[in-house]
Amino acid sequence: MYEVRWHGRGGQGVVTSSELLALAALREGKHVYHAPEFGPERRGAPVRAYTRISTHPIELHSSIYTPDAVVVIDPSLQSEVQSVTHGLREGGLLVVNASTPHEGIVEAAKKLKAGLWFVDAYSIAMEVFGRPFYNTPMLGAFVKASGLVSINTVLDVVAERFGKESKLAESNVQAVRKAYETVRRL
Amino acid sequence: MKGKLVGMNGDRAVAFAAKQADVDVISAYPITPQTIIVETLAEYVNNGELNAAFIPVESEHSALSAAVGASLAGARVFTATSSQGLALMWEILWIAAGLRTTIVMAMGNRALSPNINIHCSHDDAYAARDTGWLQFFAENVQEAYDLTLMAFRISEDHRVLFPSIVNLDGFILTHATEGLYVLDDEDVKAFLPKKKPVNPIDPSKPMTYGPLDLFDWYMEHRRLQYASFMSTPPVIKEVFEEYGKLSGRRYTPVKTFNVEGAEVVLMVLGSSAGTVRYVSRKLAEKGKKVGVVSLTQYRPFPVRELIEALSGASVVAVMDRSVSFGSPGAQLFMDTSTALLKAKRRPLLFNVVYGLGGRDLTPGDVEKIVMKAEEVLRRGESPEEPVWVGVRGEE
Amino acid sequence: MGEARFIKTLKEVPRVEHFAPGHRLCAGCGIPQVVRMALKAVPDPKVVVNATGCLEVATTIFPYTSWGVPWVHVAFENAAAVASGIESAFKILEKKYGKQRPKVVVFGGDGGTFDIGFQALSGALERGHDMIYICYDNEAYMNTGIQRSGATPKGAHTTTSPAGKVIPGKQERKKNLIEIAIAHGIPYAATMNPAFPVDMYNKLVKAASITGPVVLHYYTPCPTGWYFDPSRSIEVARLAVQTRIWPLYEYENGKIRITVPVKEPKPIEDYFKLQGRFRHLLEPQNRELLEEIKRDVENNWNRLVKLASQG
Amino acid sequence: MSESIVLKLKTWKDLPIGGVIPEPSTSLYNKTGNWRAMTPVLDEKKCIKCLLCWIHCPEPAIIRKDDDSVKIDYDYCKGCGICANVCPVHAIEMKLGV
Repeated sequence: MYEVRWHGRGGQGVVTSSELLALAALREGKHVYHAPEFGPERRGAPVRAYTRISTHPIELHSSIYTPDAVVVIDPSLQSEVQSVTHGLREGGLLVVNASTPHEGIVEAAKKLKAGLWFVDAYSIAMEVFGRPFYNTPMLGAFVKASGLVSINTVLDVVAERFGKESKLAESNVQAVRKAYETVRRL
Repeated sequence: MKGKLVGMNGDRAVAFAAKQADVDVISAYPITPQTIIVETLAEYVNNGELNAAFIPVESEHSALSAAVGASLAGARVFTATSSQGLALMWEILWIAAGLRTTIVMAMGNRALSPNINIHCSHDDAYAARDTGWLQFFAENVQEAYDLTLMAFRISEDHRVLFPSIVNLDGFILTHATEGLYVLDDEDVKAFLPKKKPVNPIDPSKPMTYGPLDLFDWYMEHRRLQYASFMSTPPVIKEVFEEYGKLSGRRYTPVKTFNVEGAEVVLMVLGSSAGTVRYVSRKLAEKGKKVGVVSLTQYRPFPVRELIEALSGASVVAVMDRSVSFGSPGAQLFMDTSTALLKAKRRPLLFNVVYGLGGRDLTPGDVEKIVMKAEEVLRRGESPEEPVWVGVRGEE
Repeated sequence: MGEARFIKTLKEVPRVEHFAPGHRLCAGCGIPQVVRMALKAVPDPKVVVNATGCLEVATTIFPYTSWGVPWVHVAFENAAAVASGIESAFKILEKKYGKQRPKVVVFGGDGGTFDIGFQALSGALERGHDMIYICYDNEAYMNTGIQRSGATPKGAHTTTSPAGKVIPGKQERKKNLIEIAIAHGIPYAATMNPAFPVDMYNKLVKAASITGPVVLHYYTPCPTGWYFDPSRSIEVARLAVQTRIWPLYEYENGKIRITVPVKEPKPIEDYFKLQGRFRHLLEPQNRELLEEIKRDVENNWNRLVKLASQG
Repeated sequence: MSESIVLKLKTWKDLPIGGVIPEPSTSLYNKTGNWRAMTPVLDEKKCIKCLLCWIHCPEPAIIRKDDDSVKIDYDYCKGCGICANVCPVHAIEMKLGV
């Protein structure tokens, strides 16, 4: 079983990233559980989402406390090192939205022997959407960093999700691909 | 597994089932965490994917009232609610059942106020327990979908004619995406043909619905309703079996896991059943046997099946996602205790209160409950009050 | 059954009865007149929804029913919601399966309409369901034994607004149901009174011809709750109109029309002295309150006349 | 009406489901004429067939005949006296007993 925890802010599509990952894994024959963790938070509040992926049926319905991977969708949340790395398994994976990762994160990753990946999702989003939409680029980055699902499956799922407005589908596909291609391991 | 594998959250899965059931009338008022259900159905209707009347009522009280009217008129009717909405409907719950409507209602289980909370408790489900509605609990998104379809079939069966509630845990299932197999429309159609209403409103056969009963007939009407309600389990079983043949997914009123030879058994409702079973598997790897019993059918309470499931245990921890103030235990505990009075051999029973208002039930919590059960067994005595798990201030 | 026609005399009122005797309403009750009329004026097929109240309890004591048409009671505060469900169901069943669609007629007392059922009524009017909502207003909760409601007129004695030594009856005004209903943008609304049966019949006929929500407000004399002799029900009702306390008017297509003009109103005292609920108002110490009520009645009438003249 | 539910009900097993009264107008079995203290008596010769008593009767216990003359149905008349009161020609008189 592989567990991913997503960190972002309300309105950034954190829940969508997590769900799209789950849907892609589902399509590749895996069992999945995706759940948002939110209360009445509005735009801007820190929110989390969980994705659980397994080759066996998933019965566990609790939150995720010891994730195999953490994805930080909002660059400003990098500095909340304690909160975002909490419970991350040793040798796990950290994927952050940054042109250069925050030193606290770098240090934490070292301590945990975690792979630290970073991508400049801000520039990608501004280029593709003209607005800071990070969720699909960070999904692309995670897919590359984890190798958990194939990029083609993810692109299909993303295209379908935004399919009603084909332009939106196109730009999201582009954003995923760009992030997939430019994400780097520190 | 028959059908198509898709990924949906619990709310959407329920809405999709209602659409496949080709409901005629949806009467509902939004309330978190159920809202996605009615939003999805409104979308289906407005996009022409579902030929139904969507009544956007001004309150839950009216939601159920309109549903009662529509059901009496002969329509297949669906609604959904949660928590405070259920509380506002409460008066009409009794009437919907007594008038023998066949409404199917999804309930995104949520804690009752105060303090106001939008997350999962089973307060709402329990509040409906005496009202004459059939009640089912889904453990995951697949079950939420399956049970919604089966609920229509069961409720509308002429040997039943009672409304149904399909419970799914707020957020944990309503907002959680899982893979599920959905049936082909054609299969659903065959399983669930057009509703054949009994005594529908018909100007050519005028009847009086919901008259006044004084002391001379009220009790006889209740006697009849009781007898009818208590005769529904064989039909439920029959529908479970038929659906099993159709879908490849077998349902039983009581679900058991590892109970054979287990001294310790944990009993639970809803999505927590999966979490408890997960822990039970882990413990089994370490050579410890812990049984898990959960209910798919909550009302009528499956007494006989439950006695059978629990008869081998030495101690049973009955887990309630609720509190009952001043009662000898929370609601599932009281039901279970009473049911076991009819058993030849009774295990030690104690009550666990957990997960209120969405408090997560972690695998660690479950292990604590197992340890507590072992302690009860050692002492040979149950604690007088429920054991609170996962709350600050208790070990 | 075809369209009902407007009438000029009582001879033209259809003989058919869908409301049977043997019910347990009080001797002299003013409710059945509107029920009989509505069931005659609204063409078949039709279905009746009834809120909890005098009419409901007294006409359907199991196994005895006075109703010759389908009749549904669910609870007190939700008649308009139940009717919404029935109407919507028949609409879709007609569309999907060609089932015949009956007209939905709702009866609610003033408690079930002005107060506890107000929200459900407002919702149904806003959603535009095709129904005739008839409020039989006996100006208090008579079913539970004469407690004040939002429809109880100023000055009236009820058991929860007693004519006491310090506070002489209800101090607040009656809600204006018709204007509240009109504010929802409904197509038709009207007041009715049993002493004017031809006017009542024609309003019911018009209501039945209209698609959409209609609100009819029916004056319901109550010998038990108003403390008058049962034989004088119609007399009391007539006086309510003749004193301008209960103006008979209708609202249609944005226009108000007074259907029974009252050129020279009778003294309000004539109306009050017939009824025990108002008799204390004629005592000297309550003169001020009486004058206030008279002013209210006059202002309301003048306002209506002005609205009607605006055409 | 010989098979009316009113006559058939013995135990709870005889009840129709849902608490309905499955046939119309069964209150005809409930003769409210025994509520009556005062009795309206009609002088047919005085009747002008105006139908006011018919329209205002709350039961209804005034039978409208083909020629619009009327008859009082004492099985159901509760003796409220509205008919006597509304009659423009005083053709109906309220009498004690009868």
